[in-house]
Amino acid sequence: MLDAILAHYNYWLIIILMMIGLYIVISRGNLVKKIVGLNIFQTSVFLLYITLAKVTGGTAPILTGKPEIFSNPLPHVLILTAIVVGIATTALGFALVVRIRESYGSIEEDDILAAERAEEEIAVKEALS
Amino acid sequence: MGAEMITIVNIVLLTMLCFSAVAIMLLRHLFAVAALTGAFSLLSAGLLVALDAVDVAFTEAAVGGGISTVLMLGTLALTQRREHRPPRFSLPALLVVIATGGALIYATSDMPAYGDPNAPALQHVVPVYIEGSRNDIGVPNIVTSILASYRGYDTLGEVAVIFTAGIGVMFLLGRRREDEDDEGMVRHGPGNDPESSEPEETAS
Amino acid sequence: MKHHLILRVVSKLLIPFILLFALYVQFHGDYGPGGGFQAGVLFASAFILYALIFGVDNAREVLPSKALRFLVPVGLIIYALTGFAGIVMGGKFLDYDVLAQDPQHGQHLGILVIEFGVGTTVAAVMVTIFYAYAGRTRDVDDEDW
Amino acid sequence: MVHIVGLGASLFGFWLLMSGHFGPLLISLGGASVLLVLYIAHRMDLYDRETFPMHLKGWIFGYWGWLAKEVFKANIDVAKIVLAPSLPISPRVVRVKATQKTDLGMVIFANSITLTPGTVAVDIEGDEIIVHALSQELADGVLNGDMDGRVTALEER
Amino acid sequence: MSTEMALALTLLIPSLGGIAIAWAGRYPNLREAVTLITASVLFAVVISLLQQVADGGAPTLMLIEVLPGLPLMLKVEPLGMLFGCVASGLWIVNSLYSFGYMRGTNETNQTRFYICFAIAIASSMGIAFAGNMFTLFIFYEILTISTYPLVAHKQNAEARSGARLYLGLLIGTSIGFQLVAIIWTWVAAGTLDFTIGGILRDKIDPTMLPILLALYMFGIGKAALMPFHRWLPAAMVAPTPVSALLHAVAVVKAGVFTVLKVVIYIFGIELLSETGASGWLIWVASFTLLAASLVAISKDNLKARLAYSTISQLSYIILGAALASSLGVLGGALHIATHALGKITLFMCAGAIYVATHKTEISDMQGLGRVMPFTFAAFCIGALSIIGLPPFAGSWSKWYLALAAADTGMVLVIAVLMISSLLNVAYLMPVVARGFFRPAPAPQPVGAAVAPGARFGLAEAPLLCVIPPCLTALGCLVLFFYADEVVDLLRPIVG
Amino acid sequence: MEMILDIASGAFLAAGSFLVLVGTIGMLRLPDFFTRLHAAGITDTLGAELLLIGMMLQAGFSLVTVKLILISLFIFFTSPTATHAVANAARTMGLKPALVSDEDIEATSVRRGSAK
Amino acid sequence: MSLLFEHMAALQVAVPLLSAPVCSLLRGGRQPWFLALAVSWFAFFASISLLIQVLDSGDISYHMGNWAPPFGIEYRVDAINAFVLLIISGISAVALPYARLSVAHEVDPRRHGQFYTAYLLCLTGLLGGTITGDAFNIFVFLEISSLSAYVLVAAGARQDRRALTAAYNYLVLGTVGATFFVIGIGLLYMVTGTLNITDLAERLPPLVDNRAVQAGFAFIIVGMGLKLAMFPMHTWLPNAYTYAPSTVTVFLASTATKVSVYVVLRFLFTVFGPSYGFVGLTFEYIFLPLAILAMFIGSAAAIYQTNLKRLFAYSSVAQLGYMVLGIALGNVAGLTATVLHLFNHALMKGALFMALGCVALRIGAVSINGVRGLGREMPWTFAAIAGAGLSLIGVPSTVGFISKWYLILGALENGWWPVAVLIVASSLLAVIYVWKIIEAAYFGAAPEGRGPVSEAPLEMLAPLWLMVVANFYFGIDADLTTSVAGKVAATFLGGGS
Amino acid sequence: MFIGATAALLVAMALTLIRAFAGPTLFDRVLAVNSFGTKTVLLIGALGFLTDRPEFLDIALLYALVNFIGTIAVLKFFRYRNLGLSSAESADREEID
Ligand code: NA
Ligand code: NA
Repeated sequence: MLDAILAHYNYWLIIILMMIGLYIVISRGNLVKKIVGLNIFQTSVFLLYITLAKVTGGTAPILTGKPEIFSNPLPHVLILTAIVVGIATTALGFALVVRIRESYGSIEEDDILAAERAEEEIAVKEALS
Repeated sequence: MGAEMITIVNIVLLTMLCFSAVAIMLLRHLFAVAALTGAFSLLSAGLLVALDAVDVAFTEAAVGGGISTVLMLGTLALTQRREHRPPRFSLPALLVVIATGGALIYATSDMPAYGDPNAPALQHVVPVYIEGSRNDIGVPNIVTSILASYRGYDTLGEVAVIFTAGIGVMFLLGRRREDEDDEGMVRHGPGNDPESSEPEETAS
Repeated sequence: MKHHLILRVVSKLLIPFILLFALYVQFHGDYGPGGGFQAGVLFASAFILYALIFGVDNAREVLPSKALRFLVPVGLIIYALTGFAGIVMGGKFLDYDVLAQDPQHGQHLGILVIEFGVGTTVAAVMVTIFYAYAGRTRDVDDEDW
Repeated sequence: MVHIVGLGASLFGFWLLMSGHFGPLLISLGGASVLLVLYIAHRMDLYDRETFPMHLKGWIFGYWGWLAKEVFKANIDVAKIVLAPSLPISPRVVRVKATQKTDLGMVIFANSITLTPGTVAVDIEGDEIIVHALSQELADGVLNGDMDGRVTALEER
Repeated sequence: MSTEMALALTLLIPSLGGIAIAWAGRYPNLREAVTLITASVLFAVVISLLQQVADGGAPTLMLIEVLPGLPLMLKVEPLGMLFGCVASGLWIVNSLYSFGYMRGTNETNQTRFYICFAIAIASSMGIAFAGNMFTLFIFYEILTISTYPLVAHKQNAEARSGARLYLGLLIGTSIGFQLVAIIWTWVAAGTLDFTIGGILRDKIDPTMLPILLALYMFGIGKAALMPFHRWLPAAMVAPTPVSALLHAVAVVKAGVFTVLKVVIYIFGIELLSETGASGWLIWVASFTLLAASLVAISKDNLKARLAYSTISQLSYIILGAALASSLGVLGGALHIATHALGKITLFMCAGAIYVATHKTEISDMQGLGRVMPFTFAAFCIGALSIIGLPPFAGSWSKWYLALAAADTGMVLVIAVLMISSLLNVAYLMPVVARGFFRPAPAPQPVGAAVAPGARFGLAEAPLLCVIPPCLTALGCLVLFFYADEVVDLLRPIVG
Repeated sequence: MEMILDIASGAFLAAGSFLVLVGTIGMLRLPDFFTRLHAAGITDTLGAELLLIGMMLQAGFSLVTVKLILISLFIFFTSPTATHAVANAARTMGLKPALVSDEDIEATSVRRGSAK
Repeated sequence: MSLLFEHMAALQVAVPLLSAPVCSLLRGGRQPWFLALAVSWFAFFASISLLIQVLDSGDISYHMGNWAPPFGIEYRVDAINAFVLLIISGISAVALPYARLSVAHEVDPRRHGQFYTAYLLCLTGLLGGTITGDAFNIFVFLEISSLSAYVLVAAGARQDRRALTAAYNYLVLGTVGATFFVIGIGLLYMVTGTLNITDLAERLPPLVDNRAVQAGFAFIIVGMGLKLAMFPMHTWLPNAYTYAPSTVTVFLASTATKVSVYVVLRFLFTVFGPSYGFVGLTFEYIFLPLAILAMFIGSAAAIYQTNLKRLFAYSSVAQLGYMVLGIALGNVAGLTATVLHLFNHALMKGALFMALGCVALRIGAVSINGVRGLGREMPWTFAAIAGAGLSLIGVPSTVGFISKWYLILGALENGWWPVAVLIVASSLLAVIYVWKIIEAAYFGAAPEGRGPVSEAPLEMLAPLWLMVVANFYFGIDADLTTSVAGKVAATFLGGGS
Repeated sequence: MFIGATAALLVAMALTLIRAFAGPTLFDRVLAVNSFGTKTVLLIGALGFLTDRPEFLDIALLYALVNFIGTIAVLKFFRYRNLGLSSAESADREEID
């Protein structure tokens, strides 16, 4: 039992972190918060990858000339790419938030939805008339 | 001894990460959230160092702690600094999250143990990378060998992604060429009030 | 006038070293952590620091938007052309082995060039994004501030 | 010009120290990098006395030694305060006259104040530095003009 | 002209005609000349094929293989020939009538009307000559879609909702049931070719046959089997020539024609009679037959009454198929032609009455026969033919059906046929009776100023509205004497 | 020699660790933002530098030591600058120091107009 | 020349990839458009030559950087992804001639360079995600396409600000989807040590009972489900399609979700395989009900829409349901239907959204009210809507029919009668929403205040009609498409990799 | 020896984080996060020695840099509006908290 815990505690903590991030994405109505949640979610996925790359007693995968055990470098490479994708997404997301704020005067989902519903109702009324 | 300490470092840092995440969720002052997000990134980068992922740590610190914090601050400066609605409980969100977490926890039972030197992922492709980095490519940093050569095509895609973001942000927020060329006199930025010049900007 | 004196002076001292540190990271990715991407971000952050302290308009004079519009795609073009060079010189796409007299030199050259491309685009994109944010007129009312 | 050369030299030194690789490729890349940085620094208009403070001569090391001692003492003082169960603080805000002629000198003075625990330079107004201090004794350490005089002496070669 | 060429022309002529009509749209006379020429040429081509079929030939044209083993192909067989002749022949008559009617009522969008009409005829030809069920289905759908604008012609709310129901029921049943049946057949038999004796023998569990048959029967919405008959009365909002097209020329005929094709060539009469899979259909058809007649009696609107009459008459044909005997099938097939002639006569008369007097309700038509004698005479002949009295064509088809019922020992069916004939009398003859024998209420309605025969004290509709029904009434008479030839032509389909 | 270096390094590390902890405790214990600034200063100046010196002693004359020196220099320059920036921002935005006598507040009240 | 064909697999993606930064350097005017057009045509040519090559001489494997798989990234072209490449590049090749006027009308002229750059990036990403044989590379390229798609959708903000919120929601859900996909890939990597799809397929069979594999499967499917707008993860789609510029809607609706469907197919059948217990269970207990719900709820929602773009967007949700249903059937006919429908649905929606773009060019927003009586004023445009609408319904002689034919065949093959009935029943819902438009356009009275409207320009009508004709041509002569799709389906089911 | 330093740093980081969570003003948080960053730099240094790979100090240097720029950025962006307005003192108060 203790072995199982020691073997996987990292994963579990990361999963909790992941769940917090995802919860923020889904439950928060503030558009900035949502993106922050997305970042937390993604970061925890990065950590999951890196955790699985870790080798006990291993070192960073940089050759030193000495024979050494290295942690798995491939997940590092993948996550480097994923981080870049993440920052690209974040940049675009924030840019959209800025534009939304300019158009709607708010970055709260409730306000925006209310504004859109009002517009929609007008359109439907026009369609029915 | 060192290994056990690393384990403790892992646990402590991960716990701190979780608390930071909760704090980010609960805080409504968005600038405070930005500051904590920066701390969150630095923390995770510290964890990455502890996990031997130095290149990733380097990147996460530069990106998470630096660029994305600055971006978020820029966004807040252009939008608002407070979350208007108090945090409220969302059952659907909780269900989705529990399902996701449940699936992952289900998966962990068959995952290789943390730090297992016999994990399948270490046996298959990686040894070739390590040898290749030494002999074929001659670059000590194995991550660089893989990133730039073995999986250089992924990295090309990654640059395209960054390029996309650049084009996208320019598309969405960039000033129009005309504005720049013809109305170069217009001062931009918040606090664009002719009455009050900003000392920071007129310094030097 | 002396309002930001400390920040100004300290930044002036730091910025050249940050820039050089970025270039160091750019060219030492083979030996330690770092590489084009990280270097690009660092390079950009030096400009961001400059813009934070001295204002975006001054930063734009140092690194004009026109130059950025050129630099943003150029890095990616360098990278992609390296790929095509592999084809033209008789290998596969992104094959560095054929770029120099022997495969290992080819690999070194290839990695150096593509990392340079990465760094260029990343730095340019980061600064571009920062300019876009910091330089944007706020056309909404100030109520929320 | 002297600033450019000086900055260039220190940048190149920085490169060599950081690099630890002295092959022709990396050395020439280092050279090119330094040139690029110098060009950007030129565009940023960074070449002045502040960027490469070579007018401060050798005195600076002497000052650093003195400052290290002050910092050490102040650290002990503040640590005592923090650890004392009664938390004996009496915070105050004081204005300190700065006699330096150059911006750099004033910045060195202000940062020295801040570096010394117990006092923080909060603002600079004219030739006065506004300092928040944790107690009157710590404030006195700044108000007595010792530090100010030493920094000013740095300027006057 | 090669056979294949002729076959291709049956599709091409009306299609090209449609394009020519569109091109000539601005010049009504030219447009109508094009329509008439197209119709005539088409009829000539169809007749040219008739001879070959009568000689036992089966002209075939492979268009394209859509999916492996599933070609679009045309193949002429006697039943299709009969339908082809009816549709193309009546198009000529109906066109003439349309010229009169459409001008007489100053309808808008006449060009669209003629184009859609031409496409509808083209698809009817496709249905008639389809070589497999798949090809038939495609043209069946094109027919539905091309007639939709005709039904919605008036573009008012009533027309739109009627057309909606029309389209909804026809497309709905065809996709919802018929297509499923077709795919099922394909899965079971591996082919959809029309083959004498059917393609399903030993291919499908006999207990499933009734279900498949039901999918087909209800899926062929154009046959208006209850409860999927509502589209037909709903489509009555359309101008009368359209009603004629729907009821006589193309649409419902395409429906019952498809029913016969399915029974004969997909299931095979023998398979049905051996397994009794069509037993239930006899009763549904019988019910539809009687119920529709009863509803017809209750309708005062002449076109509505005729519409329910059609529903009822279609069930004769379905009944013929359901009996699963040669005689029944022959009777049903023959009824396609006889009912077509009779019903088009009735509709054209109804339209003529409307053009001349703007009357639609039977109760308003008292004494009209005296001022519109030709119209009412034609109506009378059509009615008698539908009722099944000699010497009019309708009597033959009913005769064959009765024989078939007797053959298969369905006494009850004979009774149904008798009762229904009585009901036919009950809903059709009062119209004639009112027109001729009831005095007209004063003041006398005044017909169109230019109405021909006005100087004889008549108030007939324009000539082009009167002559066509007279021609088809004559046809009812003529066909009575040539029914044997038609039956001979059809004989091969029952083996 | 080795052992002397080790002992010295250990002493520096221990002292640094102690000061870092003290600074942190101060950040928690002290009553307001301005007083906490001083506690943070303990960590950032002597605490950090002592720890870095401890590490330098372990590393000996090597690239590592060079980089440690660079880090300590960097902290030496940026830490007071950052502290000043935070303090200055707080003051400019009108945050009042606690427990400071009235005339002190008077003397240092924000003079927005003149600051520009 | 032989060099060209030898490297065609790489060039298929590398040329558009290189052209994107080049496009951003162009000066504006017509140049960016022209470059995008030329590149699209090249990509189309490349995809045709790849398909021919694959059909003639078997799968192509191209090793990026000359590193042998599984160490380097491999491009692996087989019949299915060659087919999908053809769809993407073909649609792009037709959409771009159409794009010029439409984009000029809907997008700020000063942003055309950036617009076409984003378009090229989107094209690159879709092509790259399709052609690659590396699981992680799929993620990278799909993110290129997704990020550029967010930008392209947001480009509609000039017409309607809701484009911004649509793009934002698309971004959030798309990123969650991508992250799920990455989690899934990570779990598979963890237990197999490889990212190469072929290699994964070989190493997975002994690990069927491994829970990490099962969870990885679930994450990949859910992640891609989000990207392909699988019901109930479709919420981003309607608004994104509605408020994007017309050309973007044409392109995205015809290609983007298709690539995600392809990826799902690839994982279901090449990497995993229906013989794995958990895959089979997914078919029957997850895909089947979700597909049916999608078919009905999507269509039902479409019926109630007044905005025509959103109407067809909801219809896309339903149509994606058909594709998922084909997978759920799990037999050759069903899978053939799915693969066919990738192509067929691209043709239908391409044509429909192009037609709506023509309408938008003339009257602005496209509402059911706005198009009343337009049938006579824009006869060609509305004839195209009618034709493509028939295809959407699934009327015989259109491509829509062919897809449904195979779907029903597949359902019957399994003996799933009710499913066959439901398929046709849902087509009937399509009749309703398509006819709503036809009726309004042809039999409705023009709204007051609308002046005379002229027909769309030939430059836009010609591509539109090319698509409409294709709807009928491939509906009547379905031999080519069905043989490719059938081959693909048989390969998938005939023993996995 | 480095274990002790690491442990002390971890404790200090956790305590600093508490201040960052607790605030109460934004400046308290920024100060805490900045101090937290310095401690992270030290932790990375210590970890390098702990794992016998001390050559990763580049990362520590980068951290110090990012930490500095981040702090400046928060303050700079936060101050934007207040430079223009002087009347709303009470509003400031609320914002700062
Ligand atoms: Na690297
Ligand atoms: Na201090």
